[in-house]
Amino acid sequence: MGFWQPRRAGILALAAVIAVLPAVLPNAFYYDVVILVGINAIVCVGLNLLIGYGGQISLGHAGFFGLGAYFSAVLTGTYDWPPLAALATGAVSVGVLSFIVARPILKLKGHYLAMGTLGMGIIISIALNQEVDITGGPDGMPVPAFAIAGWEPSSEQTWYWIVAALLMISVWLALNLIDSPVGRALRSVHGSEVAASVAGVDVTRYKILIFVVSAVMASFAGSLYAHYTGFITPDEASFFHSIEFVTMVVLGGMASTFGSLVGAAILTILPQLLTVLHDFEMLAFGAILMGTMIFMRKGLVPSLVDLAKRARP
Amino acid sequence: MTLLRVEDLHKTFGGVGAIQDLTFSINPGTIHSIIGPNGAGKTTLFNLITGLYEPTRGRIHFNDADITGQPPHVLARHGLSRTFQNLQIFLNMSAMDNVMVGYHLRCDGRFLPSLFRFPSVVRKDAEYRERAAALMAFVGLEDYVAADASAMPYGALKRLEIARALAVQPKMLLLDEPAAGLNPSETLAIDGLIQKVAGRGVTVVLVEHDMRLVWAVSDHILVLDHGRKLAEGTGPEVRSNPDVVAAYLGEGGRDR
Amino acid sequence: MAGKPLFLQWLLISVLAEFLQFLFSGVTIGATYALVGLGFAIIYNASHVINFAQGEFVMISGMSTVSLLAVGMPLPVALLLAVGITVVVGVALEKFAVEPARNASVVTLIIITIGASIFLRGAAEVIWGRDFHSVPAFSGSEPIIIGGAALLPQSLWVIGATVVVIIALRWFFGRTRTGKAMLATSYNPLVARLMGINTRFILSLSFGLAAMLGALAGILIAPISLTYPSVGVMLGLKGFCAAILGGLGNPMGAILGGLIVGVSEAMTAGYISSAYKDAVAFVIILVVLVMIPNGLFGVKGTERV
Amino acid sequence: MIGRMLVRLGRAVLPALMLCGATTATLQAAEPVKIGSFLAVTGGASFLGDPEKKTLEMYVDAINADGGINGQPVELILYDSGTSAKQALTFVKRLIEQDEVDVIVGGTTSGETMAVIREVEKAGVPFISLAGAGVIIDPVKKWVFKTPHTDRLAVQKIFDDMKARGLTQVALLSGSGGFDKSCRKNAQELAPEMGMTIVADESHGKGDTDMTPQLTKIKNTDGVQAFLYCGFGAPTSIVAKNVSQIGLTVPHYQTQGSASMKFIQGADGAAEGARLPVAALLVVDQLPDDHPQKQVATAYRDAYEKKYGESVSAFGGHAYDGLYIVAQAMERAGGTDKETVRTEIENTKNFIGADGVFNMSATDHLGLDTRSFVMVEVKDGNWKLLQ
Repeated sequence: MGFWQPRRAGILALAAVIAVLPAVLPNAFYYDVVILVGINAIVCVGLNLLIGYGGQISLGHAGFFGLGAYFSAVLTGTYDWPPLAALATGAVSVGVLSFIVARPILKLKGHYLAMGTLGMGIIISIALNQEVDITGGPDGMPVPAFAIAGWEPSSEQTWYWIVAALLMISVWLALNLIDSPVGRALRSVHGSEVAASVAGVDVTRYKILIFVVSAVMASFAGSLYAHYTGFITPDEASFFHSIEFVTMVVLGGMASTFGSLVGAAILTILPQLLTVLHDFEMLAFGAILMGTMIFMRKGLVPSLVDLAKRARP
Repeated sequence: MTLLRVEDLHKTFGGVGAIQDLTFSINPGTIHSIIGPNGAGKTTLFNLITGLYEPTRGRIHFNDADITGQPPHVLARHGLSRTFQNLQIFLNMSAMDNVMVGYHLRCDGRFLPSLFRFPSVVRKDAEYRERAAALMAFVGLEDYVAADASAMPYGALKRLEIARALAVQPKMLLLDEPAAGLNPSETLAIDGLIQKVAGRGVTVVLVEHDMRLVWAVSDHILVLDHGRKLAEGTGPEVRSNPDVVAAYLGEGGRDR
Repeated sequence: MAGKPLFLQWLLISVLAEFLQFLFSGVTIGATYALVGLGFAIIYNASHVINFAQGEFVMISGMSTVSLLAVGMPLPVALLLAVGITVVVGVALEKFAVEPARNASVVTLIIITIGASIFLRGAAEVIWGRDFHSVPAFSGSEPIIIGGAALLPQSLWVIGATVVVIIALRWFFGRTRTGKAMLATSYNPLVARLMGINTRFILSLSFGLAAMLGALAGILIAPISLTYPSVGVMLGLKGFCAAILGGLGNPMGAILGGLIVGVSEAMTAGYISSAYKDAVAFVIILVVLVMIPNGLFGVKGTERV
Repeated sequence: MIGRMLVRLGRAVLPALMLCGATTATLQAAEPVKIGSFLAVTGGASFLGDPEKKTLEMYVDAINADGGINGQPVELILYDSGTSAKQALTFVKRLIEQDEVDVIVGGTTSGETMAVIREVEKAGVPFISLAGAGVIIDPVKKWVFKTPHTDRLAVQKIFDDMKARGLTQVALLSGSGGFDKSCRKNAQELAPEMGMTIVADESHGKGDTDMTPQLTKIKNTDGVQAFLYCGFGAPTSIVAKNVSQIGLTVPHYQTQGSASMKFIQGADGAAEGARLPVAALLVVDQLPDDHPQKQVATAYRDAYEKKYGESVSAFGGHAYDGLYIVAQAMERAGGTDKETVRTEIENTKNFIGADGVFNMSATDHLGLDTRSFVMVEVKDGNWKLLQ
């Protein structure tokens, strides 16, 4: 177990990128994009634990992201709660909710599970849209600035360091988890549920556990997002946003934590790059998505790792 | 003194009885075989004993505890483990991690210790990794300690499954056709491995089509036909049982 | 004295009329979901792929019809051609996007088809613009009054065509060699290949067939729903629900699933809450799935170990 | 060492990558005036954003052909928000920080507009929104203006018309988009003030293709005297068709969200008799010759229809007004200094646009009179001005 095992190297590389980026980013817009990458990446690291390692697909995680965002928005905005308390309440509530729905939903497999999670996400998004008196409806609602004991991160630079630190922690914890008894149990559930249970793994328990963990991470990121942007709409909880998260995970490479980061980065930055194509933006986005998945079906990072291994036998 | 006692076991699928009126018991420390023609209910019986199916009626006792209807991961705690007719390898993991999953119950499976990599977790993992390597060597997989499961040949995967099942440290190990798909020399090696496993004091229960293997290793044989017990006894007893000869061996046998 | 029974009679009639109106709406929409859902089922059967671009077939046929009518083609010709164009797109989708990634994982294939749906929508916006367009109803828009409820002739077209499709598919899968070959491929592709079935052709055929069903839904619904580049998004999603609810891979299940989703939406909107009608539909689906994890008519997934 | 190389590489590559994203309408030697825009060109509100984009592009070209603003060419930098508030916010940061625009004209929906207000106010860039909600300019925000009539005014117009016909009991159907919900909310709030009662309140979902259940419920509700639909896009036509299908005969009202010929065409004859408030632009031919807007609106309509071969809608008119209010303010300011331009926008007086005549002030960042917002009725497949 040398120091330079891949996961340590990966964390160091991530830390290096985070440290160097501020010297490169010319203005607040670039910071904004990178911050959004970071927030999306936190969701994806969690979702990847569920999809990539646990083998359970979810097309409804934007629902949890949206709930987290609205918990923060409503509790701080309407009820004047301190942001940290609102964030924690959101995370706990989403944790409880996901725990309640996990047992029946995770009984489903494959496409049926996809349908179940999709339905759950859509119900959340419909509620956020319809409860205009609480959520402001489809036009959204403003969110007060984040503040801890009077300190307010107002500039993009400050937010950058906050999000970067939280992302580092998420990645570190995720890597810990993967390389642990819990992580092995998860991967074994993905590999073969019967074999896992015969080996003593309580399959249902670990499925629920990771579903709740990923939901709480999504809720947490949602709260963060709400305070950072200062304005949220129910789109955050929409089906399409869920699809976006899953696409990030799959594009970057399932069962690869750094893949999730790459996926989040690409799908967040790509629309900014594609604006040059004007009317062909959407067409190009679809084509790139298809092309990447056809030619790198394991996702970017695992495919490139394979390629590197083959090139250097 | 019995290790496993099956009483009046029934299992029906959509009204069709797959296992009927089955009562038998298994003593510790021996190699038992369950034989019978295709569709006799051998794998169904395995699935019932290891908790993958719930019996329609009847009871199963293991090590003096009633384990009827318990899920597999609880049975693993009781000391029951098995392999599968259709390989159930975790192809998304390394060979070593496959065996490590077998040690799941020995490791700390709680969330927080794993999340923060408590020193105790790290220490135990290291310890069991050594044990896993030893176990892999025991089943003859010393060359695959660093391999990914998806890169291993079929014969090695069969052994890997046995290693994983042994990692559970079972009192009783159920092997579902360990020789299926293997060539004669590999079968011979599996034969040796089964005896080695039994030598460690693990009670082995075997479902096998390869009669030569069955006769060679079994201390005790249970013959199933259409989900019912046809005969029971030592090898020579079963061989000379007229019902067995008529119903099973009479059909030309499966002496490959 | 006579007033009371008369009042009751009136009440009964108006309650019945209301119910019928909801039912007509539900069945019409349900039939569209069913046609889209059928496409999901057929492709799933042949390839175990969930084609999330299924809704785009609906859109392409509708938009094509508009263009073909605009250049002066008679309606029946335009409709036929529109279906033809969609089938070509469907087969091309299979050839260029699904076939090259055939052995990829389920989730990868899902993302590929999602990419395809974005691509097709983007292409439609470039070709046809973003406006919505109308297509004339096949046989007028004078409603037919049945039991006090108004039914559009176009609804009869939708329902009638769905019935014809059901009969045709039963015949196709039950009586024709190609249909049986498709079924065989769905049960066991390897054995089918060994028996000399050209499974690649079957794959293309399934996409063509699914595109045709989507296109059919598209031309039938266009006079009711109008047509625009994103018209297929929600229809595709609901079609997916229909296919799952019925039990993936069972065409008749998809039909029933579509009708259940459509009717429950209409009934909820009518009797409970129109704001939460979509949510109620999804709750129904969730409850059914939790009780029957493989859908109403799904193949029971007994794992062989 | 490696770190510093990375920095240099990043400095060179990153901005180059993103720079190529900027839309360049004109590339001339003189330092251009940069007008930034973010519109819902795709997504749920593309029906509004698309004509807005077309209008902006057409008139920026026209301004440049006339020698630009203050002799400087105009560069339009336009991004498609995809009707997403999240994207809108990122694009506004891009417009301000990266493209360093002088002014922003955009924000198709109220959601997108509200999402960016904090950023715009922080950066101090004049911003003219093209969205309906009154909350955008009420309370007044220093840097934020808007051109369309407020949604509230539209509902007020509708209720006025109903009352004039002696109708006080209204049945409401609304979609689930932002525009729809805002209209519904305004109706609920205005009803008691104006002596109206909302006797039915139904809604439909995104992408719904049939609203007969909701309409049947409305039809069977006691005392309904008038029907109002809040929404835009394809559902406007579907609702009209469903209304005639089930024989709902009470007077039928829609909102300015239906102010497009597509509504009439899509309804296939079923829109006949429906009334809605629209910008005078749509009925410009029926305006008396001395109407102040006659000339401007005619010119805009003719130019738009000639260039794009589709009939004009009121939505593009918002963009026209926004662009020219900015252009004139810059000319008065004699430059692009943001503070001065902002003040000059606020000083807009008697600007005759597509939406009406604007008279802005420090307390009114809309400045539209209500006269230019007229009620029309669909008659013989066209708009008929009601007097």
